[in-house]
Amino acid sequence: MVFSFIVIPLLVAAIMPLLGKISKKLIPDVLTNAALAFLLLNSILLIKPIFNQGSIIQNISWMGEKVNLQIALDSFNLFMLFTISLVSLAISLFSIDYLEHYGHKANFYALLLVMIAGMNGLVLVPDLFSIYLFLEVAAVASYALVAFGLGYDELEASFKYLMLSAVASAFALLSITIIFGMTSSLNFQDVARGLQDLSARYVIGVCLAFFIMGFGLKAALVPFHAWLPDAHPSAPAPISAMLSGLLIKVSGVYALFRIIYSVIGMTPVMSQVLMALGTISMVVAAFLALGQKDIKRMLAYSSISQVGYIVLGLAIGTPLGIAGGLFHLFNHAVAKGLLFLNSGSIQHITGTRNLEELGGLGKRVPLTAGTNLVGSLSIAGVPPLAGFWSKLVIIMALIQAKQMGYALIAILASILTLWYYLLIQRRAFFGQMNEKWSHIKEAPFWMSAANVILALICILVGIFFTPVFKTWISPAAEALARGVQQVMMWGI
Amino acid sequence: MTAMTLLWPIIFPAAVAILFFLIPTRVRFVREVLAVISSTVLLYLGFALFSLKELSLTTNWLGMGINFDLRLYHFSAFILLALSGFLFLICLYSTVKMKDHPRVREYYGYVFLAAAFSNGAVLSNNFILLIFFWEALLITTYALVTIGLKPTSHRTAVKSLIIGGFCDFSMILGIGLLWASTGTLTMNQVHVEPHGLAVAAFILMMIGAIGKAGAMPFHTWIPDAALDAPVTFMAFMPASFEKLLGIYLLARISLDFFQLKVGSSMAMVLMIIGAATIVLAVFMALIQKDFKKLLSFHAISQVGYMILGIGTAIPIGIAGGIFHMINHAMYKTGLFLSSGSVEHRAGTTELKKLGGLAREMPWTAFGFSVCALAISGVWPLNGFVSKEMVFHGALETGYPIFAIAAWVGAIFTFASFLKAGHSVFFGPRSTEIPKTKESEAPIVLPILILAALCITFGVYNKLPLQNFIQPILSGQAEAQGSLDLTTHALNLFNPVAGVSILCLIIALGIHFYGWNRGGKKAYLASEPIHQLIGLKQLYNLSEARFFDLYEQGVKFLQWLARILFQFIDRPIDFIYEKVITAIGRSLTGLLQKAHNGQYANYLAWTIGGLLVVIWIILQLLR
Amino acid sequence: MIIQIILLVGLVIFAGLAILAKDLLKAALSLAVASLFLGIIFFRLSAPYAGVFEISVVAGLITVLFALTISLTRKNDQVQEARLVKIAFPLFFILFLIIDGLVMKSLLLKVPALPAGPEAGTFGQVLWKQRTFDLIAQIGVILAGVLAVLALFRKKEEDKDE
Amino acid sequence: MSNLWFLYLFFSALLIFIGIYCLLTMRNLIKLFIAIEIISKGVSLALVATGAVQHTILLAQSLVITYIVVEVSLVATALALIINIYKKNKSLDVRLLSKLKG
Repeated sequence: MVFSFIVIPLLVAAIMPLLGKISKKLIPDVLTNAALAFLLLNSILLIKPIFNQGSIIQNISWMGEKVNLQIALDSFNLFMLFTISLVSLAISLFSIDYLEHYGHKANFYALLLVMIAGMNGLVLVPDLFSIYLFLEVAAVASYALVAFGLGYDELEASFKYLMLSAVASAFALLSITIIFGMTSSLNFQDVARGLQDLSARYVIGVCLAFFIMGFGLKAALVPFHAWLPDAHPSAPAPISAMLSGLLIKVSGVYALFRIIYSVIGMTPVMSQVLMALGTISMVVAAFLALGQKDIKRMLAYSSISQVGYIVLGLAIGTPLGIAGGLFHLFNHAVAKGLLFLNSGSIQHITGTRNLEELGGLGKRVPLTAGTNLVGSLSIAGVPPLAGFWSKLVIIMALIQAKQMGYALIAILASILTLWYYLLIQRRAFFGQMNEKWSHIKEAPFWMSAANVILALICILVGIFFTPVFKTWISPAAEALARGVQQVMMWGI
Repeated sequence: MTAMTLLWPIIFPAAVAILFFLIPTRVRFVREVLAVISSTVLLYLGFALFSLKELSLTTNWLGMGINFDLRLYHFSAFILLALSGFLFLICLYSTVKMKDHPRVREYYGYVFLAAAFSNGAVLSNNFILLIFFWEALLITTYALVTIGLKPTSHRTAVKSLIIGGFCDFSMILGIGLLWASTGTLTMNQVHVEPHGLAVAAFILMMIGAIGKAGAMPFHTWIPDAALDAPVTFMAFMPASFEKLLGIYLLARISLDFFQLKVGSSMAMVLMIIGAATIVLAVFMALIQKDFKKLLSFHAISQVGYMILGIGTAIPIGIAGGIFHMINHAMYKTGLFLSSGSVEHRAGTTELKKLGGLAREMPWTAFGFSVCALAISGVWPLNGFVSKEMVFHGALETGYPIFAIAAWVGAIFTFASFLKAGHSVFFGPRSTEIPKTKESEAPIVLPILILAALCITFGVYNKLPLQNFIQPILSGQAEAQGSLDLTTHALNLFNPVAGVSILCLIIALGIHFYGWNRGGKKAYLASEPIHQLIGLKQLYNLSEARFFDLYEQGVKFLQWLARILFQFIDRPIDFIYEKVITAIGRSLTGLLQKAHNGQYANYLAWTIGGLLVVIWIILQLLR
Repeated sequence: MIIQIILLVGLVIFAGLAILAKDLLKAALSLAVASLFLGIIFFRLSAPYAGVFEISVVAGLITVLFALTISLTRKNDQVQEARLVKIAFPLFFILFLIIDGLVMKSLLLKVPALPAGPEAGTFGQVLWKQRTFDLIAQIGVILAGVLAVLALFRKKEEDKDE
Repeated sequence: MSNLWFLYLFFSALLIFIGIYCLLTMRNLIKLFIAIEIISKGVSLALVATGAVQHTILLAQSLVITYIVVEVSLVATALALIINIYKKNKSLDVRLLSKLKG
């Protein structure tokens, strides 16, 4: 049942602080992982009905009363749901061991679950205002999670993140208000129909600009990105993975493109603006990543750069481009989740994240080094890993759309990406072994397990790229590409 | 045999590679046996597939014209056979040479992985598939260079990756352009008249192909790798596999996809690149002091002949280019392997320290000599035949300048190999090296096999030319033109061959002139005296003069070579190392400075960004 | 209408005071007064529940929270604001006033809108039946807020036991 | 769209401007957060005014109430953060929060 994606995490989160009093570790660990595993299973079970029906609209009545709990699920949402469930399960597995030295596991898991509930809700609701609301649910939880360590860096990063995203979501809500004013409705379907009848190009243009700022800040598009390189590295590693892997994509990319495709309708102007923004992010952040000494900060900048790729792909507007963007979204979620978790392993093992202090770890911690290599190469777009295919599809789509300039920049940026990922590899794992690290041990079981699972996904998706792409990504891309028509069909 | 057989050359080595990764490093023997057996199987597979000639496998894959499409025909079968042959020889050689290497486990894994990817690249009949295998080869190259375990290995590996990455990505762009203009991704359906957008596609794809083959200016990592990577890698990748693949693709591009016309601007581009590569790289080879580095510059120089041959767009030239490709792979692999044999026994490859090893290592010396004569184009070895064909082709285009460049290249190729052979195997026995003996059979055998092949392909040149090369060109001949490529293969009595032989004589003259004038006596006599105090300075002086005199005949050329080295080769390195890196760094610094951590600053960007976006959207809507 | 405009102007004035006041407590109180004005505006726009909420929650609860924070952080001296900021504020404010006025004037009657049908039912029905999902999201937000505060104010000593 | 709507939007834009001006120039963390509050007042004013003008006031009203709940939650989190920062820093100056950069 689709509704469980929102209710179960919220319920578990609500009882978690109480259970935390009884058992500090075991029950929160088991319960959280069980809940997330259930969600993953649930999302897999939903695949078949979605393929058969195309989309599911559920209206739920509550205690016999007819209430408006409408959930709309098409291949695009399902794709996002699956990504969220998969990555968050790996992250919570990782947390079992990682959170040992933070303490307060119950509280941590509760916040994590609220954030997941927020993201699931954001993905499922077909309503503009509800999108905003669930965005805030996930955001409030993420502010607290970024600051969870209560260190100086964490607090500073969290404060900046909060202040910037509060402004951004205010603008997004303002834009929703204007659309609400014009169409007198908030439901995707009605709004889409209303906007088709109205001819309000300029107003829609301004609304779009507000959306781009509001959701673009969540997605960390340059120049709205400045909070990310502070917030993501400061958070505990699982949260960095969560933020970089999922939150920026769900509350930024998903929300923006859902509204653009399914409500406003994609136009060439929007496509142009978004492609330019995506490209700027891609290039600027890649250069910034090159200069970093902190692994996590480098990864954070790389997230901005890769979100640039995703936005570039989605903004092309052709089915191939959307498919490439979505595929890259998935690959990046998995690989960046992996890399951030891995950086957590490194920090756990050595106590530092500074690339200049690390070196020659590869011999001592083969699992961590190997999974890091897989993740890095996947994001850098090296075959036969998953990231290569998605970048290739994006570049092909750009060429197909006759956007040679963008294709060229995308190619050059991917060389830059390769460059800084090789930098991590060389400094951290290969090269001269720093004497300090001659007695280190491999990361604990669950941390390594989470890394290995995600690395395997990177490899398997790369090798079985065809079935994955055909059965999984293409339908989602088609659902999105049909856009406004698809949404207007929902009610019928 | 069913079409599924085509999957074997890809899946089998990949599976073997995985097996290699799984075998622990401590287990010895098994690895070597497995390598030899599985490469033998591959060789058999190569022969079996070669006998089939025509086979294709098409599976619907991604839709949108992206199919899993493998196609075996005479050209790809020929390359496939050659690849598996070289793989076999190198495996045989590695059993001894790489036995005690600390990373031997990964070495074999990557070698077989590279073989799998190369086979895939040769067989693929769909551009996307080709890109996949082509790109994947970068990784194996990268990994194999790092296996050198020298301090600078990693740097060189990154260099190869970046340069290779650039070439590959430009190829992707070229393929994209081609796709945009033809609408198909199936390789044997693409035939384009080269004009308009297709010219750009051609140039971009050509960069991809010649970048893989290692032509100028994408060569700079190869000489570095000669010192930093294992010598088996040099024989494996830059000498044989990458040449075969790069030239194969170049031939496909210029014969199938674009149908190059004689004297067209694109053909000229190719010929200029070819000629420049021949001349510039050979000058650099001349002044090298290290055996392997010298060979690596020749590996670059010889690519020039192939590109020049294909660039002529005349059947005999193209055939010469392709024939030169296979010949080059043979003798250059042989040369690298013999340098490895020397390194194996003598422990060094510096020319200064080596000398007179022929007595102790007769088989290696013999193999080296045959290969060196072949690369220099001495009658009746295979190098002579293919170079003659390229000369003829170059002359027939009506631009004799290219033939002259090729001849100049031939002179100095021979001169530098005389120098190398003379100082390594012949001449006085070097005292710096302890007494040694011939390398083990698995090392010598591949060298001798290659030397024998060099002789066979030279003397019985009808065999390869009619069996391998002619079918490839069958579509290229003019309606009436005969396609007998063997007409002037070994003919000594025509003006072109005359000039070539004259070139060889000049080279011989240059060498012996220099050797006789300065060094002969001093070089022979000086070794025992070298140890005496007082005479040391004198010796040093004479040694300095020796080098001075040796190069006196080519003083001008040496100067020229230096200049070229400084101004042609180095700038490319300079651009790679200094300009790109520096620009990147300063841009990074600037951007990093902008992120000063102040909240107001970040908010200002956000608000500014919003205003700019609004403004742009309103402008665009107008 | 006039009253409405007076209220709006009052809202803006108190908002301005809230950021210009030197004393933080006064600033927080000005914010509360601004909320009060906003609540009355809501009320007059026939949104009585929203007005009540605005006055009780924002003017009441949030002001209390602000006051609490201010008293907790009062020990050391205040942060010195740049003097130019306050002098420049009226300048920028008037500038923006003009721009805002011009933009709004140019937009007058330019924004198309669909006519909405008359709303059926009562406020309660709309809130509970039409916007049920928002209630769930509210639960989520409240939960997130509570958990956030719990996480941020957890005792440090407890960490060491774990 | 009636003229009245633009009057309200005019004032709500003023409120948002005041908030952003404060965010850009002021240094006290609490002041900055007051500015966020002012921005959200502007947004809720726009929301209710839209409802009133479009005769969808019941809907707008429920939205605003939800929005106020979000606001409370945000305020609680932010003030908790500010208090924690104050404990670490002994100051409320935003300029000190620039350790993370580059």
